[in-house]
Amino acid sequence: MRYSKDITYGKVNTDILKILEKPGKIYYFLLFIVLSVLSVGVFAWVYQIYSGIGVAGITHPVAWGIYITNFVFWVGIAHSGTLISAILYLFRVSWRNSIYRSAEAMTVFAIMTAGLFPIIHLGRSWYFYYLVPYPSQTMLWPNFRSPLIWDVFAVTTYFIISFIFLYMGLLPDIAAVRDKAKGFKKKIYSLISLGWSGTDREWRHHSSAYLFLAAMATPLVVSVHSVVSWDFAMSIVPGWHSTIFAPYFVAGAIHSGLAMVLTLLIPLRKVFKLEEYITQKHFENLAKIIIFTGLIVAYSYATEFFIAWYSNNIYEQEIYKYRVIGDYALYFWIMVIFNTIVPLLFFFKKMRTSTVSLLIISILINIGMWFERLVIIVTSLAHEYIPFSWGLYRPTWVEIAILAGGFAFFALLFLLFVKVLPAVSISEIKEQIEPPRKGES
Amino acid sequence: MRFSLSRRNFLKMLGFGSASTALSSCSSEPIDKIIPYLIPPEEAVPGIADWYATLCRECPSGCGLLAKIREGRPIKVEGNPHHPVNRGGLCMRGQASLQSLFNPDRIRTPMIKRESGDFQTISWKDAEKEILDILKTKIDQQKTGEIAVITPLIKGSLERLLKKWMDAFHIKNHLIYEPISYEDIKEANRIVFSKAEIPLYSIEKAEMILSFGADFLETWISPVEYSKAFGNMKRVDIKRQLIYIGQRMSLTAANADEWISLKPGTEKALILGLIHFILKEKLHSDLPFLELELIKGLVKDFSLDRVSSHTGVSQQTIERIGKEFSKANPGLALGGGIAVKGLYATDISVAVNLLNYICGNIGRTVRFGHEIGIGRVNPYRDMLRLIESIEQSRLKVLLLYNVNLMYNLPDSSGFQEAIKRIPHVISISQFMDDTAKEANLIIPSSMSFEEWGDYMPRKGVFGLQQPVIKPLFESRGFGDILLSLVRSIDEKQKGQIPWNNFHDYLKNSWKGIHKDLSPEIGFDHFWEGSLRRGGVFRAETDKEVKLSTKVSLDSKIDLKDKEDEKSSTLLLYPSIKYFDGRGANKPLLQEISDPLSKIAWDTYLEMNPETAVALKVVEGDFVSVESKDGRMELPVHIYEGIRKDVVAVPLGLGHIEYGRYAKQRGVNPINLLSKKTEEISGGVIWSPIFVKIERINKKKSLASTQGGRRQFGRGIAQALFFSIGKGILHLKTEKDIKKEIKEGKKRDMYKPHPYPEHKWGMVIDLNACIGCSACVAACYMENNIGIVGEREVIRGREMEWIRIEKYVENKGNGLDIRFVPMLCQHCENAPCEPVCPVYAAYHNPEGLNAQIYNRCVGTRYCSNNCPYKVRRFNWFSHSWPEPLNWQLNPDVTVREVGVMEKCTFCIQRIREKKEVAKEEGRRLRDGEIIPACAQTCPTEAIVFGDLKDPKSRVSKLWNSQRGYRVLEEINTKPSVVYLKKIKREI
Amino acid sequence: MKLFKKPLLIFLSGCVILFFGSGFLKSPYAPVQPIEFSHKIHAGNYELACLYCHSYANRSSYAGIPSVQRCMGCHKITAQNKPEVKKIHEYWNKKEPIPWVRVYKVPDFAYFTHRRHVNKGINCTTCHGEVEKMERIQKVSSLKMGWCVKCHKENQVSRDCITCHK
Amino acid sequence: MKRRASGVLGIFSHLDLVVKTIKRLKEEGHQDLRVSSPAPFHEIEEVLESRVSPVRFFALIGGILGALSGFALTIGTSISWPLITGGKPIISIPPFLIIVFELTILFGGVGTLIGVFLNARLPKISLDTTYDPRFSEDLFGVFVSCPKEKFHSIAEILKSSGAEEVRFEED
Repeated sequence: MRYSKDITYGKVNTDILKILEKPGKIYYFLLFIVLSVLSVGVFAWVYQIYSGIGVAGITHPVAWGIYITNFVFWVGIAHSGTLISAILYLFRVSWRNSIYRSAEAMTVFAIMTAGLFPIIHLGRSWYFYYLVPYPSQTMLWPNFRSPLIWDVFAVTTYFIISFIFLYMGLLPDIAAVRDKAKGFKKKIYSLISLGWSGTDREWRHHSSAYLFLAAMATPLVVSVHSVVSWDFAMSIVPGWHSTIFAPYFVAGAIHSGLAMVLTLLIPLRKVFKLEEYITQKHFENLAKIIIFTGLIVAYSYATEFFIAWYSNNIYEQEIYKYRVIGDYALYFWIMVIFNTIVPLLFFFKKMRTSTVSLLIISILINIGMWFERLVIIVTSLAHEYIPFSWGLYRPTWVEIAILAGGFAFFALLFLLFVKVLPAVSISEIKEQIEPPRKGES
Repeated sequence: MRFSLSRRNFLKMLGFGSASTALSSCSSEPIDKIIPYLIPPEEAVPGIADWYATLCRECPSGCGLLAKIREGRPIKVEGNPHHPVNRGGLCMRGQASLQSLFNPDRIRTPMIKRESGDFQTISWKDAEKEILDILKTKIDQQKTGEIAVITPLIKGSLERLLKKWMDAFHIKNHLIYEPISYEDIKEANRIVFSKAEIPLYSIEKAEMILSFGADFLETWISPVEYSKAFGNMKRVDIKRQLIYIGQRMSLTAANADEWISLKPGTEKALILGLIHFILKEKLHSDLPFLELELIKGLVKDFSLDRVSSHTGVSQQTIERIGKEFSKANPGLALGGGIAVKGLYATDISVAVNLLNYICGNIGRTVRFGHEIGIGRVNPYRDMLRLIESIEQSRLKVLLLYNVNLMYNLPDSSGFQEAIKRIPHVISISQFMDDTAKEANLIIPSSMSFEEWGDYMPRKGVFGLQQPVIKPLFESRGFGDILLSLVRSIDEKQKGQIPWNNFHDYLKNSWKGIHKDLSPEIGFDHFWEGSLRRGGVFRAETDKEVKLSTKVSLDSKIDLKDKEDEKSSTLLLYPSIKYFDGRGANKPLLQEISDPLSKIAWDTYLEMNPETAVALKVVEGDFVSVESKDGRMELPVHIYEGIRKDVVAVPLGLGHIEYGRYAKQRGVNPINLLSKKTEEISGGVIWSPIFVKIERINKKKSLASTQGGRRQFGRGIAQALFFSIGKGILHLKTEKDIKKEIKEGKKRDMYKPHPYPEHKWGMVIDLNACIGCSACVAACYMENNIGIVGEREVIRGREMEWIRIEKYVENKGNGLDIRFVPMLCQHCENAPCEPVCPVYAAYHNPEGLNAQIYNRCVGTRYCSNNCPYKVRRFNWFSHSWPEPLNWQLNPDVTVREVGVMEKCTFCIQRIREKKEVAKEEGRRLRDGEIIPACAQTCPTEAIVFGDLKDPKSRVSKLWNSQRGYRVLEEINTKPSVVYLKKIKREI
Repeated sequence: MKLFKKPLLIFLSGCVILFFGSGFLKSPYAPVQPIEFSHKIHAGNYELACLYCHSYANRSSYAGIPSVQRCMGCHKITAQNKPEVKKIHEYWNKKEPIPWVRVYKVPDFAYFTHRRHVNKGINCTTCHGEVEKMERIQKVSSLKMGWCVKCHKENQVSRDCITCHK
Repeated sequence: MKRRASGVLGIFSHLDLVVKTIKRLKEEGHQDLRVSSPAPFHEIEEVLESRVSPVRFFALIGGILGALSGFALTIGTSISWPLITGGKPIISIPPFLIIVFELTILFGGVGTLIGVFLNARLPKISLDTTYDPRFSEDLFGVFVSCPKEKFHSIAEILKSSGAEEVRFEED
């Protein structure tokens, strides 16, 4: 898509580098809130490790709860980042360029947050390294048949690749920052810019590498959430053991991710006055994709119920009955309404174009998607095969605190990011605007 | 710190104390001390278990025990297979008995009460002096009549010694007190057969049992013995039936083929109605004309229609039962359960006797001449007399030995006030219980595991109780206390009682037994033999009895007292967990949930759903229960197995004192009882108690271990039905079995793994399983399973590796309650294994589903993926307050927080036996390895063995016609096969 | 850039040295015992068989520490005047056991039986080193899982986890 | 270790001029050019006639290595201590393929990164003296490395084709 004519190369630099200037009061205020919430979360975790995982509400038979919910949720968030930065890049979707940077950053931070939760969740977190394949004195290795080990590999790979991808894109921009910066800052930036000097050779290899990374990230992103979904699908728990889980989770992930992108971009754009670069058009496009993913998610829900009914498997049927009218019915209805009904509002142009409605709806979708994971995990475990050991799960303050802490951690990373690195790609916007020409010849 | 001192002495003698059971997963060098033997005891090899025969004294039935000793500590008790009472089986309470030995709340030293009311530790010398002073003064004043001794049922040498001792001090009053006694049966036998004793019931022999409120699988007279018999009875012929008549479906009733609920207080009418019917139809065995007329006379106005309308039992039912029972050859009618210990207790027992008599069961299933010990107990009436004499201050000194009168006597009896009036209350007790608290002087008495003794549960059964550990604290055996007291009074007594300690006395008195049992062999030989065997046991011959001509009973149709109609009837019953309350201080018994209510750690009021609706209460709501004599508030438990007009409360909780686990927990329903005794036998009137129930504004969540109450057609607890004509329905044929096996093979995606040496498997016969939960207790004791307490049980975090699942069905005979022992199924295609990221769960070459605790990181994925939900997670590290931790099994590690654990088929036992076999260079024998659960099972419902050995018992049962595997359809291929229960179809 | 190249190098190499060095620097664990008992004298010079004192090794999972009585068996007469032997007499007279300090400890979650190993003919020295040369007993093998497994692997004996894990 | 090179740097502010200049320089036979720009431009690549970047091969090799090591890791470890889980075979390929896939991507990505670094001579400890901060903003730079003698002739070309600035670099 084209930007307004009066944007020149110089203007791009000045506008975007303005973001990195000394932050204002609001920023510090936000930072303070985030840090305090985070510290509560950290305290909760320390307390949990000190007195035993039992201080969390998870119990027999519901041995997985909010922690795993968060893990799945955050991995999901990560996905749309890659979608925008990599997949749309491959499709040469021009409007991606101005928003992909923050989306990709979101990906990296989301993975970092997600990565915490499996460890928090462990009964003996201090032995988490047992899951890492390394030649130990015991001569024993992890069990590669376990979906949890697949997770370890998938998530680490995803993190590393996303990070490389983000960094690749950043290189020229860091150089740009370096060239403006002074003193100590200059030292740091020149260090991390790796001496980028925009020569033809650098550009040539850079853009080809960028293309390949995008090409690799695309199947990766699909695989990662498939693997996450297999944590459930590979088990025999009724309500988990389902073939549609992989596509269903991937769709859900992108659904929530796009919503999160909106939730982040709208304030970003407002605060840093990036209206010229991040335009209504961007948001509208995102909204349109959300409608689509929302419909896929709705379809998956329907399919699940259909299969449960059609399979005539009493265990499956019990689970789905339980979801709709059981102890967790409220969560279920939140999930259905927020994820499938609410996004349909985007069919109305007004809803797509007004930032307020965009923001509200995107937040609702995030909530809905979080509950989706909770419902899937908890309801299935609560009503498994043996009726005698059916049970309930009630979260405790520890879990809530750590949940909040997770969000704080993510927010903190993002806040720091926008002030340290260009949250909008400079060089790639330049690719989109007319380069300066004399025009004679 | 006296305690630590005594512990060190103990270690000094028994060494290797520091075989610490704390899980130390740290690799750094632990600085700990090894304490070697000072003088190594003979034959004791550290690391190798020794077994000593002794006795269980948790209830009056007197089962034989084998105590497993490791490094000088008893770490497990098992039933003594030689002992005729329990024949190797053991109940929940027996399994937990070590927790009374190692109970942290035992009285550790003699104590005296100060003016301020709190106790002060004193030395044994002073304590004895105190007692002697009191006794001597009484002797000098010629007022020994003011002294009374109250003991629980003690038989054999101790009893004889006590007699001698009392003579020495000129003491006359000795009361034997047991809260749950059977004077009505005794009395009835006097009336009917002029033989005042409690007979021996041969349940094995019975083809049909009619139980009138006799819970012989739980607490009635000798539960383990009768459970064993019941199991055998079922095994002999699957179609033998038990019919239970009562207002509440007790555990026994739940195991009956039919539960007949009748109006409260109408049992007598029903029995007499049955007799009437049988006589009318001439179904009775041939009787002399006179006797016939006599009995006819007694039952003349109990015609079918009247009885039926009066009891609320349909005529057909009565007829059917009458016909079948008289046909049964022999049958057996049981009475005298607490449920029928009411105003007419004796009459009911008389009626039961008559019923047995006319059907010719006397001398066949009801056998006299065995003098069951419990018959010796003084009735409640005597206690009331005692209290009276206290009130009239004719009694100044009360010497109590291990009786908790404050708890077991109702407030209405007035004892609680009376005891305060007595100047001298000397309590020789093991625990600081409600009664000891009231004493002026407390003498710590040893546990049965620490003292010599013997016990005769019945004639011909001389159980020998040898100590298996030195007294942990400054306690002494009752016998020793008596002896040392006697020794220190004047010379001439010494001549009569020359023994220095009870051991000598015991040995001496056994010389007598030796003389009349087997004089041919030398005494030492006899003595050692008895020690090894756990006693000497001789089959006593029955005594003939004949109907007394003076048989009589109040033969009007008794209508229940004119109580106002809206009051409902309260039924008390001794809990299978706490018995009469003495179990309450053992954390294990608190933790295991009741087989029927599935509730742990609390008292509750059982109420029929419809009654609950009428009262607008739901599970956990509190109600106030008010009788003429007392009032209490307790939560409601909804139970289908109880009549609309009846509510029930289990005994056992509501102690004021009695240690950290029992103190201030639940309520004590005994205080609702009245002072009135039953006229004829003088027993307690347990029921019916008329109470008003009101909903009060308070609720709690009960510590229930149960989720869903029904199976929802999932075939977890399966049953077959038989009808008298057709035999068993839908029994598998050999062809079906073959077909099953073939299809089973087809279902697999990969080819099965080979099992080179062994393939361990288990078969559980649901027809034998009575849900008594002894296996659960045994498992806890064997495997160091943590006790989590009420709060955590409410959150569903109990750690039981094997649980008794209870399901309610409404098929066939109305209410149908089924039990399934659910433990790790050791699946061949175990879903828990592949999901473990670190190989903590894997399949071993012998078919065990192994769990490596210190490899586990606690992802809990395996638990999610276990369809049987038998994996248990350590949400916290558990603690065993000293000295409870001395019981921990050194062959099983104590699991840390954050670790998954589960049934291992008692791998430590397998390992041990395999090692022995290797050392002896032979193959394992079938039945050599027995897991704790199978070993203790009173009905021998659990069979464990090697499926690779075609001759093993388990292989033979494996493809039974009744066999099925839980959740077969998900093809986990469990190594546990259940045999379907068989119920009478009506 | 140049400036902090050398320090970095030094730092890194330092780490490396510490990391590997620590392995060699670590001396075997040999705690001071309440009595300076010398295996060298007993097992070395007098060539007492291990089983003479550690008498349970072929019968039980524990090898067993000799009782004070066992010590006195000889030392009532022999070498009474030696200071260390005197200590034994003290303990004996006080009727107190000798609080030896543990050197070899298998963690509680692992099951190890001397009986099988000894009766299979594995030399004590295989795991406990040349005790007869030690003045003060010292720990020569780590007793770590890898150490066990190595031997089990070489001798093709069971590597089934629950053979040793309890 | 500055990479000193002698030559002439022309700074431009218009893309088309840069392209024209490069064409001309090439005609004049100056092959050794280095063009700096704020963003990648196909026009420049075309006129420079630079060959396709070899980074793709790094990606490929990385990927292959990843796959191989994936198989090695999963199968190797399973065999080294064979433990049965859930009745599945010791070498159960389907789950292993997931590990293989992830490692393929991982190594491929890392390979790509290495590829860029090696080919684009990154990271540079310090920038060339010919680098101008404005290159990252809106200016273009054409550096012709040549011996001192040719300085003036090239400067001429550059100036005439619209360079706003011309600098000489001597070593």
